[in-house]
Amino acid sequence: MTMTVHEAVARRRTADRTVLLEASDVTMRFGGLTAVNNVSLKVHYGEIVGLIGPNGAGKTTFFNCLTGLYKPTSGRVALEGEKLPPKPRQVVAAGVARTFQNIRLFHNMTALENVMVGMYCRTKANAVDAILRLPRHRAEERAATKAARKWLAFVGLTPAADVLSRNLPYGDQRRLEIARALATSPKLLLLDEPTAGMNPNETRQAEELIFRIRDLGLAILVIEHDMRFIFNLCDTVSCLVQGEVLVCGTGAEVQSDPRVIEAYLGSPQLEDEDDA
Amino acid sequence: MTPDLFFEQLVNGLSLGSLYALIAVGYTVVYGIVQLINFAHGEIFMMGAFGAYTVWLLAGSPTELSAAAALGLLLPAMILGGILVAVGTALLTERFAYRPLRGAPRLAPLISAIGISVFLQEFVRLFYGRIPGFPDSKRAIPFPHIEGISGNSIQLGDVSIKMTSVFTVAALLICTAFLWYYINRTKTGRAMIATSQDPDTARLMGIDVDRVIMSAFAVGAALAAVAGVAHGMYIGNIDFKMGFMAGLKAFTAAVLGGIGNINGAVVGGVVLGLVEAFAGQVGDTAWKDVWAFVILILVLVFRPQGLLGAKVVDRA
Amino acid sequence: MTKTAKAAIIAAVAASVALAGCGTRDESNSAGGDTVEKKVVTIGTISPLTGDLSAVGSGIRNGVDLAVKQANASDAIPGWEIKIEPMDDEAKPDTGKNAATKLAADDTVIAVVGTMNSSVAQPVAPVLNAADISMVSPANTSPALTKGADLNAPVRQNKSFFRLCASDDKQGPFAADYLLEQGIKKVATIHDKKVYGQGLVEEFTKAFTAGGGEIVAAETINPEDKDYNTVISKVKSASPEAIYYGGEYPQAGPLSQQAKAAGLKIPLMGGDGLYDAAYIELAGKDAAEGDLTTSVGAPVDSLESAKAFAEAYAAGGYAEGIGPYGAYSYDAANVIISALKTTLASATDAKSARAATVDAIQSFTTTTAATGDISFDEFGDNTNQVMTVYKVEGGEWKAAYTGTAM
Amino acid sequence: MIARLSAYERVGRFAAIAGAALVLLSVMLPWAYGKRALDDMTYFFGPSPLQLCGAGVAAVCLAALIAGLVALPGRGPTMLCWNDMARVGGIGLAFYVGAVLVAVAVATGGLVNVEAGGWLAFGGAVLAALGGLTLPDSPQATLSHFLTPSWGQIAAIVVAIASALFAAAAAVNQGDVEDFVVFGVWLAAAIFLVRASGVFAWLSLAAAGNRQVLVMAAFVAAFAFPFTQNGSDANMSVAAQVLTFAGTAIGLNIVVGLVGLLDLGYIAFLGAGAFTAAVLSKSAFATLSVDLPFPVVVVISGTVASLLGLLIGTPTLRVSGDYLAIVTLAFGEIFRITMNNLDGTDGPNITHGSNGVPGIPNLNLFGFDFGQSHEILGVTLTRHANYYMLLLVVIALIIVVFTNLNHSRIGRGWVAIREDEMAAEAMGVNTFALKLLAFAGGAFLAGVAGSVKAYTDTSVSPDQYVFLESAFLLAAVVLGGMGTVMGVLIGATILKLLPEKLRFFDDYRLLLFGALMVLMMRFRPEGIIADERRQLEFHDEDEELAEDVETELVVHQAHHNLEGGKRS
Repeated sequence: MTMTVHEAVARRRTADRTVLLEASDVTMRFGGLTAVNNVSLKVHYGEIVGLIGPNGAGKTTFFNCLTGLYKPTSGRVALEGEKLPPKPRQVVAAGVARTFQNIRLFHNMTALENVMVGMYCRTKANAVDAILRLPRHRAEERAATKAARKWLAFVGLTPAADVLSRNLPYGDQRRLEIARALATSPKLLLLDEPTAGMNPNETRQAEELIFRIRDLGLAILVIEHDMRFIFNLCDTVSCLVQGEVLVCGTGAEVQSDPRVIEAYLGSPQLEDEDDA
Repeated sequence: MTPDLFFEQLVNGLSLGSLYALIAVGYTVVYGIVQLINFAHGEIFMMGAFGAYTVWLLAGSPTELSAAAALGLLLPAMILGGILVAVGTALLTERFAYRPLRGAPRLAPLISAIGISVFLQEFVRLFYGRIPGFPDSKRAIPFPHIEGISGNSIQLGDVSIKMTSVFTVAALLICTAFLWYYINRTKTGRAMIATSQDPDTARLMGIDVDRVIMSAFAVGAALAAVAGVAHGMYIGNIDFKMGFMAGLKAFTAAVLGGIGNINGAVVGGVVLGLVEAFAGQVGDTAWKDVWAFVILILVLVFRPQGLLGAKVVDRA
Repeated sequence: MTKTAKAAIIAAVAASVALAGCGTRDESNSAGGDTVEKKVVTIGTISPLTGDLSAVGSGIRNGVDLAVKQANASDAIPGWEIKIEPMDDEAKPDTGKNAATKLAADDTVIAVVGTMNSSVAQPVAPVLNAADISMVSPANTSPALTKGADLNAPVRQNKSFFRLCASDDKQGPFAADYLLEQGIKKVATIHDKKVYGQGLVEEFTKAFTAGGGEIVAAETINPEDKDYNTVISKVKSASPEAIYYGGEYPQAGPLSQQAKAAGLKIPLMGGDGLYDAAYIELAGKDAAEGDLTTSVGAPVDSLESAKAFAEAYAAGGYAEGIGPYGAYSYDAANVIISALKTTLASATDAKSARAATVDAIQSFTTTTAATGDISFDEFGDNTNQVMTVYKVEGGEWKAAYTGTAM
Repeated sequence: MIARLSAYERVGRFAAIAGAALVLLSVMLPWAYGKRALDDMTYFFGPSPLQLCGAGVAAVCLAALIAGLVALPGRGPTMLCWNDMARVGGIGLAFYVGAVLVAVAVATGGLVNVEAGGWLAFGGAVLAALGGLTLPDSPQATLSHFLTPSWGQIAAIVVAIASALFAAAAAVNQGDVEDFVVFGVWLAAAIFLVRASGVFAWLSLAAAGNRQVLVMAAFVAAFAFPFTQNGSDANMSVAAQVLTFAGTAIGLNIVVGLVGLLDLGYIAFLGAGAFTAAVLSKSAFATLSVDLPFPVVVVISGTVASLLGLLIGTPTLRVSGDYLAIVTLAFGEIFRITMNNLDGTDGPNITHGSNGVPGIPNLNLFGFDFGQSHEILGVTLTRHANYYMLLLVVIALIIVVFTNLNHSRIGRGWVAIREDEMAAEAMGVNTFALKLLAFAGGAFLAGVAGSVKAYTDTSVSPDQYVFLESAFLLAAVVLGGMGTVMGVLIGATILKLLPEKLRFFDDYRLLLFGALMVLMMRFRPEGIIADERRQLEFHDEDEELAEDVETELVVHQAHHNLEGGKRS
């Protein structure tokens, strides 16, 4: 756990502009509907990339393509140059973790347990170890508990460790989801609307948290509607409209692009399909 | 296999399949709307058969009716009585066992359904025969002889087709036609379709979802009752546990055709009946039921949406 | 919470007031000592009293009950009162074994009548044997129960196990001979894959083919199924002259009905599991006409004892019918009671007489039982080889032929 | 209601004191006319055991009433909830004496046979109950605040377990239905009384702090149980069946309780184990008779069952949960039909078809013949007692497997799957492998139980493994509490013991069973002993409960850490 973080930090210093994730020509069709059309995107080490677009633009669908929840109709997604495996859990193991737009915590588990589930793919103890309480199980349990507490501390939830996640306030649930994702030791973190439903104060805290995560050496890809948030935060921003990349550039470039403004203000009402 | 034998087994398969299909519709309609496997539906079928039998008893156990009177008065009355009992039972179970569990984990209504299934069987076994003048319900009860159908057959060359088979298949055809009309041409039917596609939106659009669910249970139960009467005449007897195996097979049929899809249930039922008949003819009859279940498992693995493919969306 | 508690208390009070109104004084411990306290000996029964075979199982209990009542009324064993302890086995081996263990633990129990299913008898018999309790079976037909796994090298399995009904290796061949004698050479067999039915058909097949007949179709049904048309069509295409069915009447009746409806108008023959009025009811009078069954002993109406039993049973006011095994059960109880007459005469308690009773039953013989002669061979099987073929005539079982099995 | 009556609290309290005293007095008088009723309550100054039971409750009730008098709020000891004790005790007493009177009436043919003593007791009990209802609620018992020395906690646990053993032995030994029911009512009254006192809360804290002691004590008690039976094979036979059933149900609990998959054909795995052991045994009917040591047979049986689990699980665990229920049901049927068909005519002869494999010889381990009675410490241990001991070892292993898996990364993965399968997968949990592990692991445990069952029963036949048995297993899990060991043990005991003891409602057993399943799902879906998380899932909207559960979890967690600290 700590190893990966240090490694990543070191890598960020030496090879700053190396590509971590590369999606090329990703297309996703549902029957006759093309939700994502030829989207290409690059995320570099230590970079925060924003993904914006009106409702129904295909942002979440694109996320699902990246994390293995959907199998893209065509196109290629590669992490550190290697093609991402097809199943969500393999994607997690390869180093891509995510949060959900509509929070999907394990509600009847405590915050600590939630984070420990995130640790699942980084632990190895099998059924025999667990049944016989062999050293491997014990060592892993101890290490996992410690690491989980560390991540809770990182997102500022130490006092809530033994609180059932369903009892946490909304903002804390969002942060817990991030802690859970971080516990999988990712290289890239995908955040799906991390500030949805938050008040300005909470949003500021979230912003600060994301910077701290970046400082750990992780790259972050974030979907957001809050423009101020995204332009404060992101190194580069892509704007997705009707499944296609409209603009890609720095915050300032995207912000001033007339097509983006038109897409947001002038676009007809499209169905919200972000809750796949 | 001689052509005659083939034809005879075809008729056997179609008759049995029609019974399955009539019951399967109940599983499919309810599942389509509330995503609940109404495990007790087999017992609704049984209640329907007993309801019809009760009408015959209350009519004074007539045995010497003319064919016209039997077909024109007795049989419709029996079917109506069966439907009344079956629909009543189904609505009661829905109201008191399933409705309070809406929104509970899916395990809860399923376990509840098993409980209802056992309860209804035992209820009939223990108490039906205690009513003065009613036969002992702990064992099979011979179903009344309906003049004009029972015991008659049509001769086609060397092959004789029992009128009870004809009745069973005809019952399926008529019921399917009615059902089609009900679902596609009535307001309640359209509300059912809407609810099955998106219950929350349906509710917002002013559809009384409770009522729609009740209609689904009622429609399924009515068809099961018709199946109960057909079963009584085709098989010759009814008993308290007739619903268990029939229910299981009918569920298999519903899955086979694509659960949630009404046409699928009909097709699945007929296919399953034919499979059983020909598996029994070609192979060892001892393994007949195994084939039916193996097919169920194969379908689930390779084509979980069933033969006619209702889309099973994981709403998670 | 407290409201419910109060309501419950009020209800309890009300109920007790209501109950107090009726009832009779218990006289059993009246101060006077004018009657000598009788010693108690118990005969247990193990049969299905619940579940779908309860109709038949209750007949077994009632047969024993009748015999015990008669014995007590005539003071058959001076100084002893016979009690009956009916146990339910739900037709399940587990429950049957529990019942047996329970009976074995009761020191007053000396013998048991049961079980109905051979699969239940298999675990029950060793338990009773270990406790020296005699078990006289009215209904178990599996040859393995007395002779073990290999019929060619028979070994007695349990010293205390006796049976009155004919085992499959007697009934099957008797039926085969009868059919051959009637000139029937082509038979289709069907059975329900249960111990009784399958055993019967196997023994029938051996004898029938040995006698020059041909089995043109051998099929099975699933007793859970209701629709036998597939099997019937299949059998029909082999054009047999008769069907031999191994199984019990709940399936046999509908099978006969469906066969006749499908145009297969040939007689259906079976073992004593069919010998019940309910068979005719289920098949329908017309369909059942001409169907056959075998049963041990001379026909009921030819034996005075059998007639007397039937009358006594009818007068006994039992809710359930006599069933196929009621008469055997009655006889089984009487065999036990006869043995007890000698073994209990000198005994101080029932438990000490258990072993002697086993021996007494082994050497017991009678010619006046409800089912005719009874005596036991070295395996515990009834040596009475008289069997009767019954035929449905005019909606009733009528004796068609009586003979001695090989 | 109570609040209004509280003005008359003193009157009520003294009435209750008088009532309880009346009950105490009445046991010196005969309660029944006729020796046949219950355990002979016909003597003057010679109370029968059941009368003494009543007197015991009355005495505690009286003590609580008097203690409550001197311990009014604000002054005096408030260690226990005196008023609650008195109230619950009085109501319990009324129910108990009422049950005794009804039982007397049933046994002797009418309430005329109740003697003055009985009526006096009933009057006293009702007075005590009514008086008790006027008392105000007690303040929280302060017992939990006392730091008891650890030897005190351990002693308390031992006493509690010993009483449980004594109660179980006494209940099993009640021969007649009336005795059993009356004793059951008394037991319920006693348990409620103790619960009202607040001792349970303290005891559960003590138990959480001394889990090893608790577990050890429970197993010692379980091993001691046959010694209370003094050679009665019948009770031990039932006890052995309860254990087999419970062991299988715990295996099912992994699948249903932990992972949330509904398996309706689970009995097939028990059957697979039993058939494997039977076919390999030295029975004359065994088809593959080989001379293997028993532990090897056990492992083979478990393996065969788990292979079947893999066979059925691999294709079907990918489909949604509802389908799984039906597929497993179908699989159960396939198993039964197949066992019937492997008889030499419709398939190879392996199982002798419906005859099954009878005559399985008794086990002989290290020279210990399981078929014989043995004299140990002056008590005869019968054949079934021997198998009971063996089954205890097996069930201990099953419980260890269950709890250790539950408290591991695998257990967390299972809970995560149950909570939100898609999220679990997206967090890197290998959901399919974990579901398969649960399925095959549960099957393995059932197979192990089955192999011992084959030897205990001496015969194995297909008709023992029907759907209804699967339903009963499921009922044991649901009734007891999904996801818990204790609950399933209780559920299995209730489902197996009650029918054996209450033969008179035999015919209504299934009817009640069906109704019970429906009512449980409606009113207490989490079962008698609730797993904290499960309880929440079934009561999604209950926020107060959520807080409570959390507190409990914190206590457990604290204890876990403590334990971990000690170990490391």
